[in-house]
Amino acid sequence: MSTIFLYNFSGLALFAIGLHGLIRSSHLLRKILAANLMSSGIFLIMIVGAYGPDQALIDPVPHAMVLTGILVSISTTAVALVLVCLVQETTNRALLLQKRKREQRGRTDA
Amino acid sequence: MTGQQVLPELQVLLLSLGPGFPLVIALGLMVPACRRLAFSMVAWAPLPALLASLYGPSAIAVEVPWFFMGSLIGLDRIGQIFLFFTSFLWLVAGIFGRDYLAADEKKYRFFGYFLFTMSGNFGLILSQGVLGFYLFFSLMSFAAYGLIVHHGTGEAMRAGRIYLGLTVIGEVLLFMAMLIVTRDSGGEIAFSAIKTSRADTLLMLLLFFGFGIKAGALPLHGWLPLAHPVAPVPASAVLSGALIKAGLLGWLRFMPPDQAAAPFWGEFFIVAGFAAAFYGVVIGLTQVDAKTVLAYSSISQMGLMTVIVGGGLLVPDRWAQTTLAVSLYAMHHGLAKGSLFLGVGVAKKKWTGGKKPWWLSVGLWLPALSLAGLPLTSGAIAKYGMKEIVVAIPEPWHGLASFLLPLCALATMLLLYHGISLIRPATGRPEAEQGQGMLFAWAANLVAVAAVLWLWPGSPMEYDHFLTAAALWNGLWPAGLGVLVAMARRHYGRGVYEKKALIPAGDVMMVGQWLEGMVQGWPGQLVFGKSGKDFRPAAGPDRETWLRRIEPRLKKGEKILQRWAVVGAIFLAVIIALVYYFYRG
Amino acid sequence: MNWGGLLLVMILLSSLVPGLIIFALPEKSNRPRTFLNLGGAFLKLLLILVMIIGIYQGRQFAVRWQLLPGLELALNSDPLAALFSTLSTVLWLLTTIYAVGYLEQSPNRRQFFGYFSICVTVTVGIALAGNLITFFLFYELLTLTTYPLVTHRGTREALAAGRVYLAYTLSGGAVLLVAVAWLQVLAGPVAFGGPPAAAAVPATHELQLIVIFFLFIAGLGVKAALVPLHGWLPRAMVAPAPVSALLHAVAVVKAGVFGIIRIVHDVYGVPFAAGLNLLLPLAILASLSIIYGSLCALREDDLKKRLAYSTVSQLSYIILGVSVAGPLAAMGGLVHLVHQGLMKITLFFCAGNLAETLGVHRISEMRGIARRMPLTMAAFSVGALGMIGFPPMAGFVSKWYLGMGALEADKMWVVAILAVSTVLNAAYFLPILIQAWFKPQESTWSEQGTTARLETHWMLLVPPLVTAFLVVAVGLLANAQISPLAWVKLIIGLEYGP
Amino acid sequence: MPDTPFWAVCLVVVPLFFAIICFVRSSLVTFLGPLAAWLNALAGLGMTLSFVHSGPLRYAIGGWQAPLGINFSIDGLSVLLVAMTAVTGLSVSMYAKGYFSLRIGSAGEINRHGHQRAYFWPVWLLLWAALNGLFLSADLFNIYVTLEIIGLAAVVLTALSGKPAARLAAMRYLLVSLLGSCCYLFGVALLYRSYGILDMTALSRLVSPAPLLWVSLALLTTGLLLKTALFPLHFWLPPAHANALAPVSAILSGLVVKASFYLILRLWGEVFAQVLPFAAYVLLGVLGCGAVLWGAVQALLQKRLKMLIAYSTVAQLGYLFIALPLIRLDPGPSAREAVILLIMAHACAKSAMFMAAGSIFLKAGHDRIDDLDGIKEVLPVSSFAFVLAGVSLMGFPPSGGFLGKWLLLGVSLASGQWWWGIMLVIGSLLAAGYVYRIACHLLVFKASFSSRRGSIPPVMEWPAVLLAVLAMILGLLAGYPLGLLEAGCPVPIHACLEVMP
Repeated sequence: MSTIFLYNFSGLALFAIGLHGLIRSSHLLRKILAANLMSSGIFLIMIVGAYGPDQALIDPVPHAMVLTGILVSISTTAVALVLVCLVQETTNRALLLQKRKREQRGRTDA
Repeated sequence: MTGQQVLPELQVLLLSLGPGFPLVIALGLMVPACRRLAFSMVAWAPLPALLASLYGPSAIAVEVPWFFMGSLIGLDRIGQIFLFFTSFLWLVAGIFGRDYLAADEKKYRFFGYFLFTMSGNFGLILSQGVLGFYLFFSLMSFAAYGLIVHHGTGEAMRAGRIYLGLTVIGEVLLFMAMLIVTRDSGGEIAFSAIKTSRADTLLMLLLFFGFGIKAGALPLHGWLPLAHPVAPVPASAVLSGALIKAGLLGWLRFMPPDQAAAPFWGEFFIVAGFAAAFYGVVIGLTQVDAKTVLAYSSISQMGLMTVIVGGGLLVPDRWAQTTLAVSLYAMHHGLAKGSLFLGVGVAKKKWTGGKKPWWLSVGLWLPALSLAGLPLTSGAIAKYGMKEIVVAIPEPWHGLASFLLPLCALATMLLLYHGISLIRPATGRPEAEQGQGMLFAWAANLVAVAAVLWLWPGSPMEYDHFLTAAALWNGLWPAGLGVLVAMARRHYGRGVYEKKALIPAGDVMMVGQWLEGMVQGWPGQLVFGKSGKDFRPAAGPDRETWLRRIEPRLKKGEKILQRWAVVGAIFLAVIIALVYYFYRG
Repeated sequence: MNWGGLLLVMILLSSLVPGLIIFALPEKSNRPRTFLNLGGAFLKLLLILVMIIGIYQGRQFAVRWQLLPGLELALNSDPLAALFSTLSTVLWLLTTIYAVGYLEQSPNRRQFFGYFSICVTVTVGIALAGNLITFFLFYELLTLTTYPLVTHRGTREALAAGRVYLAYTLSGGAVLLVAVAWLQVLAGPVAFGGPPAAAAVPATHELQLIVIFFLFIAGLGVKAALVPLHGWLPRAMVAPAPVSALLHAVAVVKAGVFGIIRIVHDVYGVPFAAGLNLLLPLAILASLSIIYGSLCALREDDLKKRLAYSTVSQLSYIILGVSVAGPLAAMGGLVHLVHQGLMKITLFFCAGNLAETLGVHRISEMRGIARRMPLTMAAFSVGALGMIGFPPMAGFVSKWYLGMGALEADKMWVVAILAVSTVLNAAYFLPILIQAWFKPQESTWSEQGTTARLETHWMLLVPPLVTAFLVVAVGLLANAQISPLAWVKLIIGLEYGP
Repeated sequence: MPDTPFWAVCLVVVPLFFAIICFVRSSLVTFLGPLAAWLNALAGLGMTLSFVHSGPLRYAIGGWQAPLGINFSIDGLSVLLVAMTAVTGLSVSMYAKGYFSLRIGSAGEINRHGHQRAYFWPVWLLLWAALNGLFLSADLFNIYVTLEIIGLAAVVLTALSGKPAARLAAMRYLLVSLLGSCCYLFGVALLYRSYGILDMTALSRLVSPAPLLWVSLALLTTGLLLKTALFPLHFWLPPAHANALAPVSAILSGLVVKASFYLILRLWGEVFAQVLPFAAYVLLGVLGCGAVLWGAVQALLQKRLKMLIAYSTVAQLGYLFIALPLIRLDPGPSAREAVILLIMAHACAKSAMFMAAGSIFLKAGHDRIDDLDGIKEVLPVSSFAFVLAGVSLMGFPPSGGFLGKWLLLGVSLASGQWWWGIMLVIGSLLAAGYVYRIACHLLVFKASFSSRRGSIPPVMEWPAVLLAVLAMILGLLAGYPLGLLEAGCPVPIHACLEVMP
């Protein structure tokens, strides 16, 4: 039983680290990495959930969900990276800090 | 002269022609196209009313349902008397005015208002219903303003403003009185059917002051001495001759002869009457302008009539006789005062300076003596009618009245002498030629003054009693004594009273001026704030003001919410809050 | 949709459709636009006459449209509705003629006439509303359609006035919404025709009913210009003359007063309202605004502002009449609804004439103006004397019945209020007449090109003369069969029984 | 007449198919895009008609039963929202057709429009398919997938306009959407751990109060709140909606934001309604009140037209959240009906507003509110549409917004908790404040108005007017759509319960 608990706990830890990274870090790439960490944490928890008490009976549904989840997070990361390049192109620094915003103030129009 | 029974439609036509005909001519005056034709007929406007008063049947009332919430027109005994002398006076004034104002460029406007006032006057005499009476009473009062301010000078405007103010207050008091009367008589508006309960002090007060303003009752008489000097002569003749009598008629109409004696109100009227009589004379003597003096004499004469009405209230069963006596006295006073005013006008136009021509002094002295009640004049007859009422009233007032009445006659003589002596010759070049209309009108009026009460069917005329020595002496000594005292006063007091009136005309109006000053002065500012400034109630919520103040804080709030750290914190806070509420629930 | 219902819908459409077409037409098409307007006006008048005849014969027209199970829009033609809709239609016809003359060369007329027609549709909708929710719907739409008319000129003050107007009317509408919803919760859907709905509410909710009543008064009071809520009316005088004539003398302000009449008569019923002694505070509020309105009018030098404040005080006559529980006072109040409309629209027409032809806005500039514009000033004088309550005019008739009703309910202080306000009316109207008729001209006026023959454009002159004639005719022929007074007696007869 | 499942599948497959073709053959996009839009709308219409005909239905795609297969549960609520998406989507598509083929402004702008058109249509059709999928799908994981697609497509559309502000806003939007989805997924995972089933109707029977359930629900809800931009978490919405292209803003504000609120409505209104304590609803209600006040006040402060409209979205969402406690309080259906009405009315009105604002921006060259005096002469139809949409947003009778507000007010007064009702009334007053701040400039007349050459084609102006009019008369026609709502109570699903415990 302790391994099940260990896996769950590590999944939770991954989620927490990812959450902290996403919120606190200021560099865009760090945020994207943190997001991936969070989703992998969740996948770990889901997979662990698939194993019933007696090792024999494995529930296939979480596996299907995790597969779809991985697909989704890949495509999200792809879009995120493209956006980082676009932001980089216009603001020549991939930071999403508030002071970055203040410099933009002058040229914002719809 | 009781008219024979005439078809109702014809009666309605005849009676409605009274007020109707002047209206038609007035409208004709307004339309420039037929202005000239209308002007030529102005003088004959009162003719139908005069004919109606002479030939109309003595007591008929005709219902006209569609006109203004249902109104009645009719001619009763006192109505006939009032209608006769009013229409006669308007006729004389009209003829006189046409010549008097021939040169005046605003004469169309003057005669427009002249005709409106005339129609109002006739209407209120003819109407037998409360509403009709009030309608024509208001028409007459408001139209008279046009007569007063005709010359447009500063004092004319001021007199007009005061007159209008008092008239509006009078209208409002009458409005309330009429409401109460109609409610008391169960929604009935015909004079014959209304019941005014004498016990209702509010109603009686409203009636006394409502009509008192018009009839020159003491505290509210201020407009009379101010209006007469500024108004052109024909206008002031009609003003004092016919207009103020409307107040008297109002009292008679609104206090029908129900049985409950009202001792308090009888005394109130008598006291008010005598007060007005003597007050008028005392103030009149201090004046320097002839027309003002005549105005004050009108006030005092109206005081006398108020006394008679008071008498009638004290002795309700003699009410019919009282109304007759008062109406006759009113008729005589109207015509006499009218001729005096016209006399002043004639003097101004025809007297070219030097000694007063003989015909002018005769024309002036005849009505004056008649007013003072000299025997063998119609004035004496009118006064005799009054004495019969005085005899009937209960003891305390009988003695007082019989003592004061001769004194009044003396005072009147005194005042009239003073007035006549103040009449001045024409200053500018007198237009001698076309004054004939004026002279004719004046003369006709004088004849009427002399003869009217002799010929009038109903007047209390027993020759035998009239010619007794006592009656002759009673009539003679007040007039004679009055003339002697006046001569003495003129001889010794020469020059003192000539220049400036000790008390400004319209004495009580000084209070009004003080009040007006107050409103403009600091109390007014206090109450109304700066006058003329745009009085701004609570200004609507202007977006600029309150939003501008808190805008920077709001913008900063939004900035804080944008930071990721804050977002993360809020994010966790929401999760924890939800879990907490799930548990607690 | 039976034949009667179709008639009611046709009455509404007869001004809505022209309005929409006017929006579609280009700006320059004046002639078709005028034709549309006048055609719509005459058609509506005709249809309303048909309705009145129907009501005389005792028929009842109604149409229902269900939104949701508990909620339906209803129009029905009871005599009170006929009274108000006839007044609005007649005056709309005259104001359209006036507006066409008034806005001869000005720009942006398409928007003006479009919203003008829709606004009258909404006013007639308010009159014909069969239940509370329909009344509320049209009441709110009135705010919407009148805003562009108030800010028609587009100047800074017009926009500021528009903003104030919106602030007042929208918050009034919000308060009214809460009241209507709350009453619907307590008493279910509230219809106007049948027995008063509020009376059927169980006694336990009495306190709530009282609160709801005062919410109603607050909500409707904004448009009825009751004193604390009247701030928008004088400021809305920046609108062009036809707007202030029709809207701020008849349509908008009367909608508020009409609402209060509906609430007191149809929703609560006078006996029930008197039972909860709601009517006394209403009467006191009305008296307060009568006196305060007149006092403010005394101090205004701008002519239209003075007329606006006089509207504030005159409207409360109607509310006073309704709140004095008694058939005669109600009769006085209701007939004043029509009379005040006629008199006030005459005054606004004349004020508009003076402003348009001579550029005169302030009373101090009006000395001797009667010589230059005799007919306009004659109409103005008729209206002003009528407002004071000079006997043959309409104003006297309503004051007479108000007085009688007050005495019948032996409320002497109401008669005193009437007296004081009559004096105040005279105090602020007579000086204008005296200045115009009796004083020589002092200030120079800017002649804005008028035809030599008449004193001003005929379209500007005819409407005030017609309404002035109506003011006198309504007063003189008050007892006649077809006068508004006779119609009001019919209404009160239904309301109070024989 | 094909039956409901056919239309359900069409709703998802047709936009996907055309999205792919448009992406591959970008030259055909000008023709295929609008065609796809019309087909989508037809499919929506077909679905509604067959739903009226045959009533609610559960459909397992391809015969695969739950839990592995994808189930569609079609009931009144989902059909109405699909219909709303169809109508709004069609109008926005027509607007976009005109918008991208416009010849106004500098040459650079014009060819950029050509480039944007190539990417707009495929992504928009993808978004449309995901929306339809979300409204119809029955189980939570399926919803996660569609939610994710919507998020991504919306981000791409926002970034399409290419301006730096738009890109930054898109980046922030993406990160927020990522955070929201991860939380949502975590919640779904925990739910699956405790109940082993993700089908909503099945869950509503099995669920019982347990600590794990509270945590998963908290995560689920917070993820959705972030995506719906409820008051404290609304920071990403205004820049994203304001800086996007006009048709994109209309889509974002009108439809995308509604998707996540639909989920909250489903979870809190139906699935977990019996279990959740009332205090939790009050929390959401209070946040809703905050949203109404904060959004309105911020809107009053804005100087730019599209920022003001974006903040008005934040405020109007507050309305929907105020309705949640009222749904719980109200025994009858009127609170649910009110929420649906508010959603539909807001969708129509807001997209009409954004479309009109887009035309105004293109014609005037700027969207500073105070300089818009006299645009009425140049763009009469668009300014009329804007004012009409604004009026229905304010909740003026006879608009759908008014009827929703009226019903909610009735429920709140009947239930005794009158403060929700008063909050609604204050909210609509504030809405009147910011709408008339613009309307007073749009209605006023000014002889000269400096505008850019070139005229706005009618295909851009009339969809806005039609939507605004629809929002305005939604109140009058409310009987029909709400009738649908009643017919569609969810179908009992004991049929497919043979799965593992």
